[in-house]
Amino acid sequence: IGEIQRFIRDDGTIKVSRSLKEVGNKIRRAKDDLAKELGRAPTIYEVSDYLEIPVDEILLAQEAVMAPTSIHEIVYE
Amino acid sequence: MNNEMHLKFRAISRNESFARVTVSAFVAQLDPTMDELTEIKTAVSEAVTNAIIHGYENKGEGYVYISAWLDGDTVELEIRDEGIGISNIEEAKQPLFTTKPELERSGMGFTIMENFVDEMTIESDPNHGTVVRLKKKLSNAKAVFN
Amino acid sequence: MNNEMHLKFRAISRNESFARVTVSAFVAQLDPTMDELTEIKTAVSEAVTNAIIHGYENKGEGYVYISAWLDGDTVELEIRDEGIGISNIEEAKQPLFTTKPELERSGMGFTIMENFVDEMTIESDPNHGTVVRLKKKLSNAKAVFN
Ligand SMILES: Nc1ncnc2c1ncn2[C@@H]1O[C@H](COP(=O)(O)OP(=O)(O)O)[C@@H](O)[C@H]1O
Ligand SMILES: Nc1ncnc2c1ncn2[C@@H]1O[C@H](COP(=O)(O)OP(=O)(O)O)[C@@H](O)[C@H]1O
Ligand SMILES: [Mg+2]
Ligand SMILES: [Mg+2]
Repeated sequence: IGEIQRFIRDDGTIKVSRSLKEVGNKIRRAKDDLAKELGRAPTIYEVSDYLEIPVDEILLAQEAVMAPTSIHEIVYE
Repeated sequence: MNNEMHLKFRAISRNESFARVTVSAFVAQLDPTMDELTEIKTAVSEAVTNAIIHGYENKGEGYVYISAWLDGDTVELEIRDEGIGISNIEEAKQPLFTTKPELERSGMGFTIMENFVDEMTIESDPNHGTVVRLKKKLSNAKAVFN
Repeated sequence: MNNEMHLKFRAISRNESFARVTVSAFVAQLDPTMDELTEIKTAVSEAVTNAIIHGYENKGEGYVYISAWLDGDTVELEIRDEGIGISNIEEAKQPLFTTKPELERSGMGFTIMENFVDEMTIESDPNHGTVVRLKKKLSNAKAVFN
């Protein structure tokens, strides 16, 4: 367990919010690249395979870069 | 591939994002395209926002309920609140119709939902709440087993 | 920041990933560090896997229930099943103890959970099911508004 914890602690104190935004930008580029390559819209698993990033992370990252409704939240919270 | 989930969360706007991710994580099991996923998320987001700001009048009280079913290549979603309800559904569905112009609402929520899914039905009981049902067939759906 | 969610889903292993993402998206509201989030996801994953393969004996029937509460900088989680239950909880918690060695289970699930959160309690009623409660205080939690 100690070992698992140490391993996980490697990327230590990075905040999720920041890390996900970076992944979000990679996804945007991967989507464009894959669309050209495949001649159609890539599926989420295709993007995941291409970037070698788990689907879990892709889903969270997509959300992190999706801004539209947040204006509403900032104003009304 | 058949699957089913039910979610209940507090009617506060910070949960809009949570609801979007949860629904997309569930629908991701059918391996949709990124665009299909965005359409579903956007439709759900509009329905959840409506529940919070119209159904519960943004008071921060009450719960929003989402159920989702995967059946073959089809996603069915139900977004429900126990808020004030809608007295005239046909009117509410009109593009640009809004009862909250002061919140800079666009009145386009139901129009967006209708455009992003294959079927939308609304059921509402004034003073008891509203249920929005959305159904969408995915273009290329296949079960992903991992 | 106070928040609350309740989730119910079919006890099939494909929902393990769904459960992880849902819990992550909820806890992400407190802007945890990557390793805090990984610890929480891993603990939840172990509990959900246990519910599916031990509680429901991997029959693909039944539901798993997750509830989560955010209270200040603390996350509380409850993972519940209505499966076969655990007759001897102290024994089940021992590192390496497993009743399913044939599934290549490591017997380390409860040990992992205990190490990754601040508090773990298990309640179980043979033939009625099991509840695992996990509690973790985040180091530097603050509400994120997006
Ligand atoms: N869940 C709900 N509870 C009560 N009223 C609702 C609900 N959803 C929609 N409405 C009503 O329908 C109208 C139109 O909704 P919508 O098309 O999303 O536009 P907007 O949200 O911008 O007003 C709202 O202004 C509101 O009066
Ligand atoms: N939800 C549950 N329902 C019934 N039995 C359980 C449950 N969770 C754990 N157990 C029992 O506790 C034992 C230890 O669990 P765990 O530490 O996760 O190890 P493993 O899952 O590798 O067997 C399991 O082998 C099983 O007998
Ligand atoms: Mg609206
Ligand atoms: Mg286990």
